[in-house]
Amino acid sequence: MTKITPEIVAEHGLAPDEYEHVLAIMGREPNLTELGIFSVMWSEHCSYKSSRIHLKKLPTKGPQVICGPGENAGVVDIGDGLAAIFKMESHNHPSYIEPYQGAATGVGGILRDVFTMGARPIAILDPLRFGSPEHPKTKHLVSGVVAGIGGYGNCMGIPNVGGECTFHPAYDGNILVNAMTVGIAHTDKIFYSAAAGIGNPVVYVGSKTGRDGIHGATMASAEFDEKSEEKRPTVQVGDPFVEKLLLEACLELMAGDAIVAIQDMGAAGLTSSSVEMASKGGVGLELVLDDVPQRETHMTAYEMMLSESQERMLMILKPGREDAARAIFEKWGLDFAVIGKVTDTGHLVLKHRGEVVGDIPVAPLTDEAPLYDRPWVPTPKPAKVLAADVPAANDLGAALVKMLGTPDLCSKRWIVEQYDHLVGGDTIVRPGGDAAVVRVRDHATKGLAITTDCTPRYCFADPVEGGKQAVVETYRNITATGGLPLAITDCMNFGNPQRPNIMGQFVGAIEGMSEACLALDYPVVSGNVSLYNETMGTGVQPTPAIGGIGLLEDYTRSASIRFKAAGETLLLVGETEGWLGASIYLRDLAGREDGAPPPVDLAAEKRNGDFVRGLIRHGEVVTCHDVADGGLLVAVAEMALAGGIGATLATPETDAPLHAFWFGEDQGRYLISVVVDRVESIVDQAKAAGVSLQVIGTTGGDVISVDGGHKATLAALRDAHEGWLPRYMAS
Amino acid sequence: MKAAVVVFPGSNRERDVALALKRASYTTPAYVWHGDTELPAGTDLVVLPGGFSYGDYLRCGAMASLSPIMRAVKDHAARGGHVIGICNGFQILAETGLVPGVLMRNASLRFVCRDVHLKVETTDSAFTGSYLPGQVIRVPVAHAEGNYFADDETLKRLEGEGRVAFRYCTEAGEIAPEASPNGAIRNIAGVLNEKRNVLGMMPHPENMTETVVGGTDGALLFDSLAKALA
Amino acid sequence: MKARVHVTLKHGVLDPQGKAIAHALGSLGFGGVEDVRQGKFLELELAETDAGKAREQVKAMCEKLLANTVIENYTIELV
Amino acid sequence: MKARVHVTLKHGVLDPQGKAIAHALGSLGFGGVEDVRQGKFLELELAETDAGKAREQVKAMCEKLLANTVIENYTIELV
Ligand SMILES: Nc1ncnc2c1ncn2[C@@H]1O[C@H](COP(=O)(O)OP(=O)(O)O)[C@@H](O)[C@H]1O
Ligand SMILES: [Mg+2]
Repeated sequence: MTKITPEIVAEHGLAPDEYEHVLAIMGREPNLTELGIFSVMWSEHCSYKSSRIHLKKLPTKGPQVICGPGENAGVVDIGDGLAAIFKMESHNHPSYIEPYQGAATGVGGILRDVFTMGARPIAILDPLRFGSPEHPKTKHLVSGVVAGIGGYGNCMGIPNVGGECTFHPAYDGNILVNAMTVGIAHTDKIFYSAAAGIGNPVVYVGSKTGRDGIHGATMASAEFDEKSEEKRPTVQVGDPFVEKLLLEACLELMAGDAIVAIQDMGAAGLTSSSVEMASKGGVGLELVLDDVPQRETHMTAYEMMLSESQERMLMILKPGREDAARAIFEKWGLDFAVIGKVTDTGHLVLKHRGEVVGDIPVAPLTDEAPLYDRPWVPTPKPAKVLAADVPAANDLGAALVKMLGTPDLCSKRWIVEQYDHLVGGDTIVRPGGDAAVVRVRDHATKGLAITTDCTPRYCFADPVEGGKQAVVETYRNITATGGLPLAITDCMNFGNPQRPNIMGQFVGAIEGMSEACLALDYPVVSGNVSLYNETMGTGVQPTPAIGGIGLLEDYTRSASIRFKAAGETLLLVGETEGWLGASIYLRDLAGREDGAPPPVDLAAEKRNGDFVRGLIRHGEVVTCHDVADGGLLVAVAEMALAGGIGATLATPETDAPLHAFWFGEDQGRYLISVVVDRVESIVDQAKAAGVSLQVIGTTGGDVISVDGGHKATLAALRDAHEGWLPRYMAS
Repeated sequence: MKAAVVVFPGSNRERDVALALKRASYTTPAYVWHGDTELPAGTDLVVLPGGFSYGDYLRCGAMASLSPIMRAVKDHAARGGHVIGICNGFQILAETGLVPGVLMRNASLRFVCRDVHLKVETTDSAFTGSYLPGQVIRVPVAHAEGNYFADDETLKRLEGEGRVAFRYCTEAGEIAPEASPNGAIRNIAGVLNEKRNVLGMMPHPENMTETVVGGTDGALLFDSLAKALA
Repeated sequence: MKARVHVTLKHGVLDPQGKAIAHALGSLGFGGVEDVRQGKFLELELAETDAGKAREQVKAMCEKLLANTVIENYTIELV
Repeated sequence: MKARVHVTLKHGVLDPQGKAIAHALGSLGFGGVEDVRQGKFLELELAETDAGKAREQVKAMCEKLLANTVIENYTIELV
């Protein structure tokens, strides 16, 4: 038996005092397999040891919440016996190492989190952050990540309807690849992961187990590897075809009542799934590892417990249901094996080749996982940038063309077209606007509005305001399609938490998010934390990606950003001060990355949001776009390009200089376009609601012009907007 | 019309097409498992739906074309029964030889999902009877391997016999190379077999049958079938 | 016994992947790549120990599934 | 000069395609297929006439583009 040396402990990422605690729990020295189990369960990824005390501050309750954080995904009531189940996850590091497979298996993982709860996935979204376009690796990473996400989701037949893609040198060595899935289930058919029923069979289904992704203990595991002529790759390869079969087989089994509990095998595979199921159920599990379906020969207990092979699930079945369940999985050509049973010992007991190779008390393994209140310092508040100090654009038209051709604002069509965003036939509002709208299957009228958002440059400048802004931007995007925002999931991507300033960013973002969620009745129901996104002391910009979902009671009453007709009046909802701090204009046109980000007024967000949503729901507005990155003029241009109709704009009375008025990124704003004879009534309604509303122009023509003098043709705008990404990728 | 939609492991647009058929014919099609050996009695139309049968591994459609049900599908076609293969279904038909040609990797080497325009090249079939000759329609594509290829002799026959059902075109109806999403030879998007009872096509008319999803140009194909096979 | 099967595109059949690879090599600065053709390479582990029978079997597999003989050629090696 | 490049998955890396092919062969009634691994096979037509230089070039192409060395191995033959 391998002697556990301090080196081996360190290889497993356990600190000396953490190992002391292992010894106390075990009452003896653990063997290598047991050490491996502690190491993964107590890793940052599984134990949330640096983030847990702060995550507790997020509001997670509300009448709509059926299941908040703690299960595989969050569950929200959408009425008529239906629930939306959703979550977001990161696959940052694997995607940097092997972009195609890393991104693909990220999608595979988040899909399993959702269908393991009984939901059929109806949408995928993928917020992505890459390094500078000039960085030598960026193009290769973009192309691989996008192909991988498409490769997996397309084969699964789940439409990919949204996400983000921005570029910044802070991500040169650490790209972010996040993926969100939304599914629909019946509220009386939701599956949880708590094991129960002493003696019940533990069943393994899906793909066979190989030596995929076993990291940490390279040295320790090397000695088990008889074929060590090549260094074993730690990346996992996904098989979306098998996952599609697994999805169909699981849903078929779930239609009956054979399942007591079910849990996907994600990170730390068999270990985390079995430990979590046992811990939630307050029971023990006994596993016979010889019965685990294996792809490779001579696998050790250590390898089986730590393997991250994809497309696998663990279930507890009711007694006597094994054969019926097996028939379903065999019909779909999948492995099915009874590998153990539920026990009353409270221990995870592993047997292999006739011997007990592991015996760990489950409760302390999970409950006594390390918990750190890491030192943190708040991010100093940056100074406000005065619009007058920022060089004005002499020609707003030319500036607009430049803005639309920047990497962050350009069209992401090159990406969207590689994703099947129409499969299922339920995509009502396609990607490229604000939220996507997807019809709820098997319901006559309901639709879901779904979006992901975050503005890392705001979070970097001021994590509290940035955290708030990420939440409200999802709220606005959902509202702009007519949806009522219900709840969010998040993916917290940060640098090294052991640096107090990074920890301060994390704490600040959580504070801002919490405040926004509370004010908007918009709780967090699931999420994920990805720390250590950092190479050689340079971390990513703090990126709390937020995924929001909202409900449309009637999907035929939705709005989209596309101008539908000429001669309509363009109205601006919300107030404009001309905020240029941390804006795209400041960064990409004026070459300055500084200043306080636009402040978020949560009361105004709610007031303006309720007003706009009401108009859409009453069928008074079908064209709406929220104003975000790039400001007002960029938003107008996006609406114009989507509809192929220009606009004639006139600057209303304002104290702001022109460039600040049109490119400032003040929050809480929407653009709507309405037929002329509705304007008066809408103005009156706004007054009554205390909402600021200004007429800013009229739709029509093939030019966007401001105050007569500043002009950009749609053709020039389209070329800049549509051209950048394909040209970059082909260069 | 009695329709049967074959479900292969990895099919993913079976429900989309079943709903489109139901909207057109007011009859719910039957789903048939690839491992079955018979079609439901009285089947008029067999649909091979879109998706990634067998993961599209080896060659798209290759493994599915050898499924037990395909023998019954071939018999059905030989008897004059109608068969439509859409996207992956077209790839399966090509692999079985029920329609000529092959579908290669898109010229861009990338998966492509977007609306395209198609010119209806023949209305002389049960699939296209409700369209106007030369009509330009808008429907989406979603595939990585839709680059149609056939040798010159085959192309000559196809064109000579009016068996090209659809070609990719511009919004104005021009058959230009840049209108093709995949590099298909002569912009071919769909072809008929010799007896005109089997159609293979890459685009997805089933995803364009309702105003609320963006248009109804695809509905006419199902309407054609419902009328012809009433 | 092991069979190694090469499946390649017939002459005259356009190879979009090969073309794209040649183009990509060009833009990576590799000059002098005049043509690239991409094929498949399959390694089959067979229970059969008789070379003659194994070859017959693999040939049947190629004809039936592994190659599309409309556009592809195949070769079989036994090792 | 011509280069033949084989790109194969490293030992232990899951090969979904090979697995699916093996399964399909089984259900077509070909017994005794114990394992299938699928790889890529590339034929490059090079302007270079010096074997040593050609090999160097192709090696660089493999490292940069043709193989994904995180999960794949490659071999080069010159003919
Ligand atoms: N940032 C967060 N906000 C809210 N909940 C979170 C967050 N991070 C993790 N959670 C919740 O903690 C639980 C465990 O998450 P995780 O370990 O990522 O799940 P998985 O095992 O599926 O990867 C999940 O219920 C998740 O929703
Ligand atoms: Mg999970």
